[in-house]
Amino acid sequence: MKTITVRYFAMFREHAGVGEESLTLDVQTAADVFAATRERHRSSEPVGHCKVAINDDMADWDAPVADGDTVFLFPPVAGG
Amino acid sequence: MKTITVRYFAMFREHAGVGEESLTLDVQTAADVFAATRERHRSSEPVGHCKVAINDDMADWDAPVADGDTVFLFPPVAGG
Amino acid sequence: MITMTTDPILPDELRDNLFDPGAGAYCAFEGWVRNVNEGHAVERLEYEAYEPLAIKEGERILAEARERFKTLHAHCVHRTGLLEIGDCAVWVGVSAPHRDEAFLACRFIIDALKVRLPIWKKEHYVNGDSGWVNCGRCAAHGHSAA
Amino acid sequence: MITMTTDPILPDELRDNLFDPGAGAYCAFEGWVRNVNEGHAVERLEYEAYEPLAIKEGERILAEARERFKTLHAHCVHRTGLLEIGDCAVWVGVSAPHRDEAFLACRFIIDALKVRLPIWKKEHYVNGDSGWVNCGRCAAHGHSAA
Repeated sequence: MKTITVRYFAMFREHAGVGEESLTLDVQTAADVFAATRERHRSSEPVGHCKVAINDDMADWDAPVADGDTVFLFPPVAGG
Repeated sequence: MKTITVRYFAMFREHAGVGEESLTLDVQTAADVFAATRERHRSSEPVGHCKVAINDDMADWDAPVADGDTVFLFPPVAGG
Repeated sequence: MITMTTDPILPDELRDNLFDPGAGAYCAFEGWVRNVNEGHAVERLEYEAYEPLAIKEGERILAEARERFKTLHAHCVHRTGLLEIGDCAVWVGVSAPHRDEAFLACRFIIDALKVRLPIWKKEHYVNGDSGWVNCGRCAAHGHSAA
Repeated sequence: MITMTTDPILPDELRDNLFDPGAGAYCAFEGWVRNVNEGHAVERLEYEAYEPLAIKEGERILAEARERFKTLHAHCVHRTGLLEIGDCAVWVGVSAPHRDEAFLACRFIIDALKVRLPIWKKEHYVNGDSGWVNCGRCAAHGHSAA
């Protein structure tokens, strides 16, 4: 089990009701964090439509997460 | 013979030494006016690189000119 | 340089920063809040951004544009917070020796910004509904327009 | 609307004229006087225009752009007379519902203006020479750079 700080944005934040929480999760990759928190962010988007960052760097969904990492879950973006 | 007011622009005007002059010419078309005034505007450009207007409307080089017309001779343009 | 701001965007000052004696061309793009989107009458927009990463990724996009199109200067400002109809949401400006590069770089930048920056847009509709743009399948939501 | 002017071009005021509640995109192009052209160090530029026909042909170009790209507003200002390095020689602004049309229309307009308007540009070089741009074969001239 790893302690992961999860940060939610936009729709995900509204669904989770919080912008950030610390969770103890049995996860190996960023995609695992997305799946493990699905009940919180309530997204049915395929991960491919969303983006993820680990510790302030954009990351691939199969990037490994370590104990103490912060994982940023981004719903589909719409800048501009 | 027709009386044609010929107007020169940019390089043509500099060469002719005047912006406008009234000439009595034996001409049928705008291209004839260009050729008949070649010694004045001293251009070796093919007419295809230049433009012409008759009485304030852009015209084709083979457009007919009438007695009393004003013919505008435009060297290659460079707006913008 | 990319900047995020909650203040109104003032294009004239931004433009002057791109002056360069070797620049023969300047191209600018602005995204304005318009009164309708996909058939819904829009009242206002709300932009949310994760700024540290938006800036990091934005700088990367600008550097890619400069290298690819040999521009002289390329800047961008993106607004966040609540915006009204007619407000400028994003400004992109590019100066370059010739117009080809200026147009191509400006277009490249705005296209990349829209899909790569962690920025989200919530539309508030005249009928009282609201919805996150591009998030049609982010699961059911009480006031989603999806 | 196209305007010819000997006064400095002020893009901000011009931009505001293109506002439209249905506009989501604004694209602007400016041609600036740069300090070098085809290897020659330029000191200043002189633009000559035949205004009645430049305006007539310019309005035709703007109308073509509006019809072809479904833009909301498209304006242009071209400067004449003596210009210094960094001066804005031409400004084109377009507002449209989406960015595709805004970019395409703006590009179409500046490309057409450059080849269709009766406007001529004389470059004055740092070495004292001068020459009419695009007029390499307009016959020998004492100070031609051709």
